[in-house]
Amino acid sequence: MRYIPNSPDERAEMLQVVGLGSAEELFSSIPADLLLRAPLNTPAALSEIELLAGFEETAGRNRAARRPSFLGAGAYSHYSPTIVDHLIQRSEFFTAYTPYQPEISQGTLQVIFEFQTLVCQLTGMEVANASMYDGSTALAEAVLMAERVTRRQKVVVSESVHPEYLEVISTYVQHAGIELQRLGFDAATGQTAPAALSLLDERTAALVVQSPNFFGCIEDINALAERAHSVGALLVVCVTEAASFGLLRPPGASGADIVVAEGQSFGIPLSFGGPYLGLFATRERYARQIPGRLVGEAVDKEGRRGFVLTLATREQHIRREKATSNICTNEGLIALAATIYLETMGPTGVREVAMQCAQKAAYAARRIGGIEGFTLPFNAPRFNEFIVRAPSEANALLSRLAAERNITGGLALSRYYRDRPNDFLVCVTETNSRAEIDALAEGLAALTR
Amino acid sequence: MRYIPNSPDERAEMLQVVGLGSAEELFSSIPADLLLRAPLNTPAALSEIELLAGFEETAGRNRAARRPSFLGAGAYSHYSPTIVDHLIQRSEFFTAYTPYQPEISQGTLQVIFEFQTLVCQLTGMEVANASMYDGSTALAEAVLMAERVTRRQKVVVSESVHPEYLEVISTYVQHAGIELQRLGFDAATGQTAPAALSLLDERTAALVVQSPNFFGCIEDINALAERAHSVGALLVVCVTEAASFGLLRPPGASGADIVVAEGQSFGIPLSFGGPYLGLFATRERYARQIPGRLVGEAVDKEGRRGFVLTLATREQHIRREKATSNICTNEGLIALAATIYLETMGPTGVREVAMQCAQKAAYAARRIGGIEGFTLPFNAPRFNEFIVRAPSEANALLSRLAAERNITGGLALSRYYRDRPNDFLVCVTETNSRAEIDALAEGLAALTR
Amino acid sequence: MNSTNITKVTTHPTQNEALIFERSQPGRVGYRLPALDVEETPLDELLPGNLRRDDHLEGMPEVSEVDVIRHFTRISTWNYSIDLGLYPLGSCTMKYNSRLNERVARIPGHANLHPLASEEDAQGALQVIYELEQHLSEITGLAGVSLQPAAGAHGEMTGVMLIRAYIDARDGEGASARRRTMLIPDSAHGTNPASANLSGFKVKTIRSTPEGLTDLDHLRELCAVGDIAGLMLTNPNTVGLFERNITEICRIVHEAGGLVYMDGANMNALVGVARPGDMGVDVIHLNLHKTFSTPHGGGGPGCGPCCCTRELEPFLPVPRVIKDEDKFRLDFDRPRSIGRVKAFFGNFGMMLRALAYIQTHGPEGLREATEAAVLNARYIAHGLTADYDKPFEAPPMHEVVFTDKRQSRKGVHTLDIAKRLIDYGFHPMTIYFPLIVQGAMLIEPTESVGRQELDQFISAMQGIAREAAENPELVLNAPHTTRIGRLDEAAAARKPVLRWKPREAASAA
Amino acid sequence: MNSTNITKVTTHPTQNEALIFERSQPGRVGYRLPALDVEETPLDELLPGNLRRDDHLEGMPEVSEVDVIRHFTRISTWNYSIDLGLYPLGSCTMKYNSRLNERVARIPGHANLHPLASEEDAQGALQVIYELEQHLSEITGLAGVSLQPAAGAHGEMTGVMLIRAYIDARDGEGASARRRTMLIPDSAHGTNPASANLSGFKVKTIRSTPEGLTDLDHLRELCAVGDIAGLMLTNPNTVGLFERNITEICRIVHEAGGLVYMDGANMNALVGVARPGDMGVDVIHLNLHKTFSTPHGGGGPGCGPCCCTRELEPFLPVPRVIKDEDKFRLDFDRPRSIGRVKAFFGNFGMMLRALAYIQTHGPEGLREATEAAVLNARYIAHGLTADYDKPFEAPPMHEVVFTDKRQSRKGVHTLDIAKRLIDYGFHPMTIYFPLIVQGAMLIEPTESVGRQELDQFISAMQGIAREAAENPELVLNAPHTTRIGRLDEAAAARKPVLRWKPREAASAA
Ligand SMILES: Cc1ncc(COP(=O)(O)O)c(C=O)c1O
Ligand SMILES: Cc1ncc(COP(=O)(O)O)c(C=O)c1O
Repeated sequence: MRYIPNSPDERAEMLQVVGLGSAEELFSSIPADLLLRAPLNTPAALSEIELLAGFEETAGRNRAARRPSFLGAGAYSHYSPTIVDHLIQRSEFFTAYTPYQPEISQGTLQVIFEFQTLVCQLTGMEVANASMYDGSTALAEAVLMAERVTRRQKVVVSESVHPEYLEVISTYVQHAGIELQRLGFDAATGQTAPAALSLLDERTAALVVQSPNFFGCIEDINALAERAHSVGALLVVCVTEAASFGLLRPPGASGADIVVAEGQSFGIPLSFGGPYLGLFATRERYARQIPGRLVGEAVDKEGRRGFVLTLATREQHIRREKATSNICTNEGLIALAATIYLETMGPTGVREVAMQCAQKAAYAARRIGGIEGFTLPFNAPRFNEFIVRAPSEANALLSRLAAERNITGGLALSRYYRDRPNDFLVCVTETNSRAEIDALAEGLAALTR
Repeated sequence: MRYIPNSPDERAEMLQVVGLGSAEELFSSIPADLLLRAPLNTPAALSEIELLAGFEETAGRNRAARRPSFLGAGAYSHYSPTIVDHLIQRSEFFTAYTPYQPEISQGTLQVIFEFQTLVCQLTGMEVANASMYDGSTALAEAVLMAERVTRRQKVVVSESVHPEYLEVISTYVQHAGIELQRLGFDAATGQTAPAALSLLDERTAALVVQSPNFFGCIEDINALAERAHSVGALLVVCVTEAASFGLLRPPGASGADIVVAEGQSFGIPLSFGGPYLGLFATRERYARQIPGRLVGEAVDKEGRRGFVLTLATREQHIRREKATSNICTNEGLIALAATIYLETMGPTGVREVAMQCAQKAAYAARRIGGIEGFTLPFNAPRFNEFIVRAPSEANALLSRLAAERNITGGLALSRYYRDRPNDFLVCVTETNSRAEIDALAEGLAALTR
Repeated sequence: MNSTNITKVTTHPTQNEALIFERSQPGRVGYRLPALDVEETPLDELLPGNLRRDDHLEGMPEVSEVDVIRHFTRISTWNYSIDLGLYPLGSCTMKYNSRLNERVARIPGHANLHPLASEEDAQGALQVIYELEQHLSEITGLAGVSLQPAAGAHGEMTGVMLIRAYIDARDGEGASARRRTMLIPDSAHGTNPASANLSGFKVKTIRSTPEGLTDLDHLRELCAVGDIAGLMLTNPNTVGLFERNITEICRIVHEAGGLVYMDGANMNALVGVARPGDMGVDVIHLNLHKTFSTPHGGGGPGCGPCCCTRELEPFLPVPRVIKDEDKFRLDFDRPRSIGRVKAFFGNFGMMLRALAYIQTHGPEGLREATEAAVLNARYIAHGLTADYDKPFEAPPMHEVVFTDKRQSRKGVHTLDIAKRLIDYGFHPMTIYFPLIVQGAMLIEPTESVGRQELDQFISAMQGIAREAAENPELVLNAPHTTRIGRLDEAAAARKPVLRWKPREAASAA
Repeated sequence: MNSTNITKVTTHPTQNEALIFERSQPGRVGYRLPALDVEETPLDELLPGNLRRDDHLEGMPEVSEVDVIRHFTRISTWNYSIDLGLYPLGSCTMKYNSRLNERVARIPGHANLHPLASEEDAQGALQVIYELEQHLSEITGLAGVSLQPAAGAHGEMTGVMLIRAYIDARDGEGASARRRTMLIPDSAHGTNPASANLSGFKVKTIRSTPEGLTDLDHLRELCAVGDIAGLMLTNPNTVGLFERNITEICRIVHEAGGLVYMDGANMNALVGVARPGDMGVDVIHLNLHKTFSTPHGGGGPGCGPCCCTRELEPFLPVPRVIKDEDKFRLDFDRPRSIGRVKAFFGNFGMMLRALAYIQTHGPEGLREATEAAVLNARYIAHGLTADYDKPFEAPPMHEVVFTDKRQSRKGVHTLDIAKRLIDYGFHPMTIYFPLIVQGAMLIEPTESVGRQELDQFISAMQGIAREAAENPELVLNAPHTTRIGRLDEAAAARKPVLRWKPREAASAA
């Protein structure tokens, strides 16, 4: 096996040194009846050539990966500068562990410190952690944190949060003694329904919303914050399309208490849904309630600045069942990629990406909204996603569009909402050319004529 | 421009510091009538997205790159382990210059020392240099070196050397006062014709042969060496298919005085002909006549071993017009790639590659030789290339094979030899599967039925 | 400060590098996008001013592409990494991260696939998931596998939630209240109790015996209470010993109505040799970023598959990937599922790598890796016994624990030994874990290191033992050769500075 | 040994690593191939025994994949590189090597293309060559371009052979004997005379003036002899000055019946600002691995295009790429060509990168790079003038030369200053070149470095000047911080050890 340095002969010698007669004897502490008697029934070893051919073959059957696409809904096609993937392949980064030994981990530690700073700058918050698994689990952890902070057990969640995120919250809180209440959305605006906010009360730990929400509609965070704060609840804001930070008022500037986001938009490949990157930011006063790792500044005896993992007493390896979270391994390398992305793009680039997304989406919305029989049911301001109502069943229409026009036109809402058969969610980013948008509009028109 | 760190503002400040009022003034030493008045007429700046799309488009029109192929003739499709290209992308290697400052260039220097050693081991020679541009220029330099060593001006070159190599030799020697004589090959064996060796005489500096030769035939190096040495000439052996070192008797063990080779087979991409890698090895007694750079062992004051560029007095930067060659920049990074390749494959791997090449070529030769109307005109032992004589014009046949069967079947000899319209050169390596070979044979049969 | 017997490393200059924010210069640019190719909508029409950010993202760094390249290249050189040598963090399985696997994960057809692509358009990815699940099932001897969890702790949470759901379904109304206790050995990793707590369990701690194994008597005692939902056991346990009573342990728990969860972080000792399913284990998580070599990446991403018995399978997270004739489908219709633990399907990029790992090794290679890993640990155990206190007699599996007992007599503690190892050119072992071993040094070499480097490590440790006896100050003040010395972690935690701030803002704060 | 004003670097451990041959262990394997899938031919039938090698490739290293990874990762850390910072080697143009260009060169359709593919099957590659030739023609103002030469010196050889061929054709019978002299300034790079010699020319050296320019009087004198074939001139020349009499120089040479060859190694000072063709130059080579940023790779590969006037074009190497309607073709039918200088078409991989460089910059970016490069050099010139002897008054272009004149009074020479710079965290400048400047230090910052790092460099040089005055020993014994000190190069050349040998063989030798 070419990954194992010691040759069979060397291993035989080492066995002798430790006083064993055979490799089998290494496992003498395992009761004999538990020992496997035959090799595992997994595929025979492959050479590089064979293995690559196999994965190219499966990749070839992922047809969606080769098509112009307007899928968004929590995973976005953004351009990633070439240097991002190049730099994360420096093995000093990708073959290191969590930086437990700061003297020989300053590279990773400084990256995380920069990452935390960038997340604060984007979200308008005061502290951010070293990452969570993804946006959905970050949101679930935010709910749990709100409970810890407020010691209240009811959490009100808007229905316009990503349906899979809602499912994850439900899973996480099911044994935590937290009662979830769902908040409807306004049929005209697509935003969280103001009327439904009456669910908020003195027992409420948090109001949870997403903005832009699952339908692409931008929520009125200021107003929601006011309502939440008026009953002493926290406002948790979730962002699935992190590119929107380049244009939209940061939740931190609108009164959010915890901001979580999916950071995949920052240069991370789609990769069929993961690994992605949970961003988690909050107010300084809640720093000791934050889940996950934190890196802070420190000095050595000679006064040289360095960085260390800090406030570790929140964490499971010290606090065990009383920890703020069970998270240990997080998304380090993805946080590095996002850090490189953000530093490469800089403020100008982050703004330009956001602006191009919004502009192209506006153009697409005009084009599609102008097709006979198509409407855009929600009228709230949007960033780069919007719901389209087709004159016929969306799923079938999108399948034909893929088959006949080679375009993935968006996400049929029926995947999550049985009651919305004709609606689909269209997402446009800076990577969608005008030609693609035109082809989409023409395809939709032609297939419904 | 994103590659230039200093912003326009910073540059304006720096201009002030150096006492200039504008960027134009930087060029005040250039007479005004020589200054360009308008921007260059080159294409407008492209973003990464646009640029990549453009190169993907041109790449798409390189249809041969996507086909099973039996092209060889100096450039070979061998498998390169993934780690080769990964490691050469460490920027410590690829963004360094020639190791002029050994204290901060030991990485490059040690690589070259290992490379020189590997070249010696493969060729069976005593010294090797740090690389030449490619096999063809290495061969031309070998001819020039033979003249320096022997102080004789006639060089006898076998016609079975790669035709492009022959052309390069001609170019190099045209002003060097060297007379080239061509030596024919035997029509039955495909080897250098023994009879023609009578051209060798006391004025001859070198006999130059290739083995396996351009027709894939293995030359009788021992016999050729004896003949060359008997008149006091050097034997220069050229190898274009370096994979053959894994199986064939090394030229150094058969009496060669200079061995040059094209090292592309050692993990280097085809890349439409370059960059490739010239290997150059000779006897220890000729070390001071070698062209190009050499790395040698050295010690510092504390006795620590290190490596340095050495015997520099041979080189142009010191010896100027009396240098052994004009070469300066060589193929450093490609030599690194070959070194990684060879160390990864090890003796077992280098042998197995050679053996698979030879076995698969033998199989292909049997299959093709068995087709009605096809013959294999040469009967000398071969490695992984052989000439096939088709029943019809080879060029047309191979075009049809490409168009109708999606196989690049080999090289029509008519590219170089007008008098061999029906012959083509087939090359088989470890990357050609049996299915590909079978498809080739079936295609040839079907298209000539 | 360099001892003359330090041969593995030499010091050499590394570039200093400020925080990127301190390097920023107004007007520098590192990117270029294609020009906008649609008619522009006026800004106010696009978005009302009150919804737009008005801080110009101030403070974000402005740098050129070259600046970024140099920034990260420089700071990367301050890290130790597997590619530089032995990285013997116990429990972390720092084995070789194959470049081939990195390449596989970047094949465009996989890397560019959107998770909400239709099933027909994602058959290749679904097959990858399906096949990896099959192989992990074979390796663990457990029927059901979900790849959704993003890391080990996430897999733990998923696994204990399965236990909760299964017991609730089995025992009906009130089961959650009746069976709330999760037994966890005192040697367990912190994620175990944290995950149990997150899933609503009350944690009770089981003692370990002086031999380093689970105390069966204590287990029986705790099981007798009648409230147990299950046991979370690491096997080989965190001191590197195989729980040789595992069958008996499972029997006791099962008889008490509980289920057995196995923390699979240490599966590198077992793959191809023995299977948790055969031992009576009901649920296990794997760490693909340990046993199956997906890179740790300085802290992640991971992938923590949860494998379980056929009985527990109905409770696994949705969706599952199923095979229908020769098509792969997503099955969302799993009414007894605990629900989703993560959006989409988990860390797919890690699954590609792990599948490549399994395919590259083949059955023989998988076993060979296990043997080599255990042998390497045994070799270190043998090499260090003369100089260090080995608290447990039994021969270790893939990792071995030592303590600072002998050295602490001279005031040299585990932390000091670890720091001194850095001067010798090694990353330290895991220290002070597990908690049951005072001054623990948990050493896991993995199979990815050759004998010569093991010998270097052993002699470095011997050298430190000598220094601790003869010149303790040298060890106490280590490391001496690194670009930065020991950092004042206590001060850092007292007044945490968790982000960079512009100078004015920072001094104002 | 570290001066306290060294802020750019700190020392830190780097891994030691033996030669791979010393690391080799019998039986280790680092590769795997698919099993042979054809019927095996018996070995003796395949190849007679006397043609087969019988040494088992003994001595070649046997290592695992991990060993290889660690070997090269470790030794790479001993190199300085552009990505670590300023690399001010004069004449070498160590600018940023874009990662985008690396990616472009690896696009499979380009990287996997066989050079003998038919024209129809290689249209994309032929287009790349054609377009790059067009752009280089525009940049140099010269009509004909061949990309075949593999590096600068190769381009020089090609270029002077063009001159030879042109004159021979122009002057007929005996021209080679009559016009054999190539004039080359004493400041020229060594490749110039070497290339001229290789092409059959007799080299005569032209003096430089005290101002650092070509001595026109001497040029006229040499031209008057009547035997000159041409002049090889570097412009800006190797002391970084633009030859402001270039038009006059070309006139003199042309009037004497010679042609003007320009060494284009310093084109980074001119791109987008002035064109050799407009100056009267007949032939030039470019170094794509300098001006057009293809990576130096620790010594290559390069690409040295040869550009010439329309008159010389018929003599360029075969084949040429031509455009026929919208198809690209190879033209082999060039009867007056000097012939081939290399198999196939040159270093195509470098051409892809250079074309990407030109496309990324655009016309404005190309000029901006030139301006930034010249400004950076000017800034350094300004910053060092107070402490170092600047032998030439004129303002430099993209590089500037200083000498050790002041420091040598204290016995500190250029070599010492260079070595001490290493302690300060910089790669030294080019030293002792050009030969006409005693103790030359030739500094070329390129456009790829920001003002902060230039300031650091200037203050490092100032620090060394101070040390040279106050504590010369410190400088004389530098570097102090590197893993290895100054090596005994004289001893190495006296008894050269140019390859590793097995211990027995080595000691026997
Ligand atoms: C024994 C043990 N259990 C669980 C975990 C948690 O795994 P993860 O870090 O992937 O969440 C770890 C890893 O740190 C571990 O060592
Ligand atoms: C002025 C000058 N001319 C010619 C050359 C030779 O170029 P190359 O090294 O590419 O052969 C160089 C580079 O070293 C140079 O600096």
